[in-house]
Amino acid sequence: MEAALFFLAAIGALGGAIGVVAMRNPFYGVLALIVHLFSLAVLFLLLSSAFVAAAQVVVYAGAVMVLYVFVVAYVGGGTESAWDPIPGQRFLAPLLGLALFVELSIAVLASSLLALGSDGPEVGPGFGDPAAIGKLFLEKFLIPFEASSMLLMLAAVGAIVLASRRTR
Amino acid sequence: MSASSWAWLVLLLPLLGSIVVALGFRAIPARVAGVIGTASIALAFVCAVAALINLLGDEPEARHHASSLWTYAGAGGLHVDLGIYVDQLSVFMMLVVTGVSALIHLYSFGYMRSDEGYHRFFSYLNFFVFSMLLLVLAGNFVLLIVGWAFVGFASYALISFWYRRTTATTAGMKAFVINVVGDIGLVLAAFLIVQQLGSFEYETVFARAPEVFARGEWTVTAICLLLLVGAFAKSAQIPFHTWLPDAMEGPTPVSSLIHAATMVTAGVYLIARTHVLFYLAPTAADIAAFVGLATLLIAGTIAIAQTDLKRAIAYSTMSQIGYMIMGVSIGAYSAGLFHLMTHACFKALLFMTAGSIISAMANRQDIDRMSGFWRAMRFTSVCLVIGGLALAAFPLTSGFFSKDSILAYAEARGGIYTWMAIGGYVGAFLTAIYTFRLVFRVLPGEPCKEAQHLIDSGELYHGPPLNPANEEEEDTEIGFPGAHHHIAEQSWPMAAAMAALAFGALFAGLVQVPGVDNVLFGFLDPAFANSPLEAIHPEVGAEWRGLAIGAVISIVGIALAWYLWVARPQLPALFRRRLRPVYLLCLDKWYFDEAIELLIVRPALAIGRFANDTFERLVVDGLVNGTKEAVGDAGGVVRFVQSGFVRSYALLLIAGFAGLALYFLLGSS
Amino acid sequence: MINSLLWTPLAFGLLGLFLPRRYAGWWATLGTAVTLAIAIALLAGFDSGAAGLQDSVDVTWISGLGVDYSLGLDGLNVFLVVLTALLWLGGTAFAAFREQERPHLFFLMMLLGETATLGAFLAQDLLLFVLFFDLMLVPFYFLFGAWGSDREGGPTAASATLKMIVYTLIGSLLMLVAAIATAIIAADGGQISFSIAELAQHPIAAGSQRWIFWFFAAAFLVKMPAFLLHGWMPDAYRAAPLPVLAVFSGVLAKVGAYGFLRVVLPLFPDATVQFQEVVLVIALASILYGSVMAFTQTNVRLVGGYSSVAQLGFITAGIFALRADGGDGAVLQMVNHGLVVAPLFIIVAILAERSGTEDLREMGGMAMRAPVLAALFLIVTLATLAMPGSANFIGEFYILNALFDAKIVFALVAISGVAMSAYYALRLYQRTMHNRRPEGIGSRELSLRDGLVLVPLVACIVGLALYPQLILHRTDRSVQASVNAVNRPVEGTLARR
Amino acid sequence: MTIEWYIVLSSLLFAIGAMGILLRRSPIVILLCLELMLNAGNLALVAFSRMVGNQQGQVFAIVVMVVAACEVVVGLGLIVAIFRRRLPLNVDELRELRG
Repeated sequence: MEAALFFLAAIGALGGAIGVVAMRNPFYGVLALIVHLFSLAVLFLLLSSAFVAAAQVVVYAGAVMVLYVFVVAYVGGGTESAWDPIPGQRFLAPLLGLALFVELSIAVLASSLLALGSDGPEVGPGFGDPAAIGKLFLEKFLIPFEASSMLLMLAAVGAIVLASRRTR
Repeated sequence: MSASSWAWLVLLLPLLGSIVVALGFRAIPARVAGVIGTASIALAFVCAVAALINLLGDEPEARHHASSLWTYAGAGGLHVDLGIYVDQLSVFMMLVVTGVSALIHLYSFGYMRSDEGYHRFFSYLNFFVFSMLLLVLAGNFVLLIVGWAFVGFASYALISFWYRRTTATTAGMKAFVINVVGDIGLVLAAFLIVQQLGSFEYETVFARAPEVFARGEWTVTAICLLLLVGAFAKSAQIPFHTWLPDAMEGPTPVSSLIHAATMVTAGVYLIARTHVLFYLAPTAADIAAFVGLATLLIAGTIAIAQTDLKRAIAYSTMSQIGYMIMGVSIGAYSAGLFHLMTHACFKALLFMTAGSIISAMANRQDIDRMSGFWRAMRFTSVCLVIGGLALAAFPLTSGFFSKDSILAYAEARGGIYTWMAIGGYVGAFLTAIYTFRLVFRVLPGEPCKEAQHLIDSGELYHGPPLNPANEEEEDTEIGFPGAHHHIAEQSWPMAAAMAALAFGALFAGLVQVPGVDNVLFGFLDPAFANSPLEAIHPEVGAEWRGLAIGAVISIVGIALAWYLWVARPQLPALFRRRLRPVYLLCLDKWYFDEAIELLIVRPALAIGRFANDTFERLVVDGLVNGTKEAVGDAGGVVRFVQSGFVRSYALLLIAGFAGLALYFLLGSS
Repeated sequence: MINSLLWTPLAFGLLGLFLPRRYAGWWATLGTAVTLAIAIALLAGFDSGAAGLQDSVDVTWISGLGVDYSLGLDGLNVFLVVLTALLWLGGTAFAAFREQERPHLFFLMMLLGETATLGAFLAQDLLLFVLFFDLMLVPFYFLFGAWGSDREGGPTAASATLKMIVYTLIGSLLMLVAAIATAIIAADGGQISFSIAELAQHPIAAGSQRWIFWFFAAAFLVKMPAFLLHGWMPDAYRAAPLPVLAVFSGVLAKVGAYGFLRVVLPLFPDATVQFQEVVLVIALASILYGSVMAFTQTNVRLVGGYSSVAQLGFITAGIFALRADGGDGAVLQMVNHGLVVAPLFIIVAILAERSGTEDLREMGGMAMRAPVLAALFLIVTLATLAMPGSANFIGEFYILNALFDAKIVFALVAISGVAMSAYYALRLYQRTMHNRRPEGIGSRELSLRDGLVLVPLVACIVGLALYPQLILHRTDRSVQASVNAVNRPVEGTLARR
Repeated sequence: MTIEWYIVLSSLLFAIGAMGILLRRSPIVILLCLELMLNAGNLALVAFSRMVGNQQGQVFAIVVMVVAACEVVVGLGLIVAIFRRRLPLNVDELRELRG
């Protein structure tokens, strides 16, 4: 059951990702990303991280993607030309992507992390639920929490400034 | 008060005078500035006399005192005090300097009366006296160098006093640079001295030198040769003499004070002061004597051909200093100083009379234009004759005794020095001829236009002011000049100063008449007691024999001059035609200027031009441009990478990351 | 105390931004005056008998890297600090008397420059030194580039400045590398420390010293500038605004020479001994080349600029005589030269205002109605040519004496620079002040305001001339400590060979 | 499923995202690819968190989401600004950084 779910979600995530990269039209790219994000949420659930999964669905697939859709609708899709002005980019990019994948995989798998081959330790029912995460945020990681709130506010202000209809 | 306290006071007074006059140039009226300047020197003279009296109170062997105010510079193993050294030599020099200076200040008071730069003049003049006193009073070599350079600077400032004249500024520059070369000689000598003897102080150096050096050792010879560079540059000895004739660009009192009576004799003082070292370095002493001899002869020949009144007297100064240098180098210390003193009197007097005549000539100095001043300016003419007689060593004048005391010593020392004495007599003959050439060209005969004007109207002739060196019209805006210099007949300060000096020129020799009195040598000799050469004394009979020869030479020379320029005035022109090469050689000053120009000035300028035009452009900038190109090439590579494509930056980033990861992976396995 | 000395100028500069434009200059002048007062107070409290640091501050700054915020005064830098404060006061006041464009920024940059320079002199930590050394560039980059003048037919101020920055930055980067390398090699795997005093205790291996020495030397020689590394100087000097040039030439060039005494000699003694003659050759070349160039230049600024090259050559020669008297003379001469060259450039500015040109050939006769200016200029000129009786003479005398004892041939060559200096300095004076006055050249007396700047500086020259012992006495101990660091391992080096 | 699978999947997603950034020229798509990479990182974080049995990784996954949200907001703001200025929406033509 778990394995089946994993494979389904993994295929969804991969497909979404490939869709993002491959779709000519940004609008379809956004839709592909939504698929990808939902699949990831499933994976998070499989990893018993309920709150992260929920945040993923609500924040990402919900709010962020809506923004994307709006912007794409605003600026219009527009497809790219097939010709790439940078010599070698076409050829090198997949190569490097492959290299990255191989290296990362080797790095992780060949490392001596013992628990890697296991399912991980047994965890209680409270693992990863909002209460536990919230407690961590407000106790141990208060400063990152505050910092990220500050960051959010700055980003909001920045976005308003950038996108405001101020004529020069 | 002790002798050294008085000496400090002597030093201080001219400095104070200079500073007061300089700072008060707006507040103090011109006349008052002149009074302050003159009074400070006169007071200094009084203090110098007080110092002398104090010194005479000591035993002859104990007549030396060192005194210092504060440590001037003391670190890293060197130590220099701001100190003076008072002994017979320095007191003697102090007296000569302050005495003659006081009279020349008095003269300037009248002579410069209508000059716009009156304050500046007296400030410089006082500063010069201060510097000269510092030179003679300094208690160590560093302070000596300081005084040495200060007089050089004062000389520069006064030569180019009329700074609107380009000839004056050029001459000032020449004098300064040659003097700096001399300073460098002294500085190097000081380095060697402190390296070998460990001190700059006179007392220590002179006490240690005989212990450390063997006679004739190369180090002490080197020290003395370096000292000689300084002495020759300051005393205008060959080949460092070319600045002195040009220095006549300065106002005449300056020529009188600095370039006749005091500063140029500093070399003589230096050799006398360091006689201990020169005794240890006989080679250097002989070189000095020979240079002195050569200078006195060459300068004599040049003086015969010159037509510029002041320059002719300047060459005679060189020649007379040649005697002094020769004297102190061969061991006739007191005699050399004796001649220094008498020369100060009669040469200052000669320049003053020249100044008076030049004023009457509306600033022209060419003797070809002059004649008949005997009728126009009687007082000046008498002074000129007196000065001329003393310079020509006419019997019983001051120069007669002093010159012969040097030559008599040379004869008494024997060997090659006898030949030097003979050379000296030849020089004396030349001296008599060129001196009276001037006298006979200027005084007798029909009065020239300017002299006639003076006789008729009783006023000075005023032409458009011309530069005597190149006949250019002067820029009279400010600073220059002298359309209204004054003449002795009409200005009592000038007349008083000239009268006093004329008295000295006639009678100063009487302080030291062989077999009669021994005032001067009796005072000075103990200062040189530590030199074995001091023991040589010519016998009285030999001295009188020398005096007799001198008298004959002098009278014959004067007579010859009379014959050539009064009785048969066409003869000199004939000689000029017949002996044209010799005449040109003398007229063009033996081509020293040209040689220096060719050997030093031109190459230096050529190097400068090369450095400026070629080297700077090709090598220094070339280096830069080469670097720039190299950087540019490297930049080409970077520019290729720096394409502006964000994605290629990203590519590089990821490639870098991948490469790094690869490195670590390979490194860890 | 020392902290307030260092940060006062910057604090004043920042506060000045909030004042009206009119007052920016006066405020900055006040700031430099306060700094000078602090500096003099420090000098007054300076104990001349002690060799070590006084009034030092030492706070750990970046503990992981062993970098300390460490400042201190000793005989090497105490007078340079006072000189910096003094010249900055003069330069700032002179600038404040004149209209400046964008005065806020101008004076902020001036004061930032002062803090940076003081920091470079005071730093006792190698990395802190490097930091301040580079920080000095920033304000001068802007001052030269933005307030400088473009030259007709020549490079613009911006490109001249760029040239200077590229030169000095290359030197600085080499120095940064060298500084880090020194600390790492000296630490030898242990705790890294950048403290100069500690590094001096454990000199690194002679082999490493060799290249590190040259990296440091490159930075310092460019800054001075020395022969062949002076390519940036003519353009930058022509472009720079004159009050800024006065402090730049007066102080910043000394940082290079000071760096040799502070860093190179104690930290790399073996290399110093090994390369003594090479550096001396560079110094001699600077003396001769600078002098020759100075007497062929027609631009008044460049006469000053090339004479600085020659003077810094003397100072370098004095340091690399590796004797106490040479070091004493070098420190004295650093102060003297600063005191001389700053008024010189201020006078050049005044002359340029009166004549409308900076070409010697077009000037002349300006002494006529300006006796005070002429007198001040004359004193400065005489000090420039190191006339005996000036403190400059004592400086050169000490330097040359040391050189004479250490390497006689070098001394004989170097001394010819003295004769040349007489010529170029007097030539500058004569061509501007004397001779006939060309049409259109004004001869006006010094204004009272400019007099307020010039007279105290000239008074300092005269004062030092009367009593150079003031400086010698206080520097001697520290110089000896610095020089002894070199002479101690000499025997060891010889033995190793 | 063992943790390995998740990690390998995360690596793969990261590589795909990187490749996308290198290949695509539309700024919107590039932002999307950035999201991919961030989410790949998130997946790895959560996976490790599960592996260790510790919730701290999840905390940081959430922080990453915050950062991603900010980045999106600013990035999209920029895109809108570019669009407003009538500049081409193509990163290759925005080349002010050229040396």
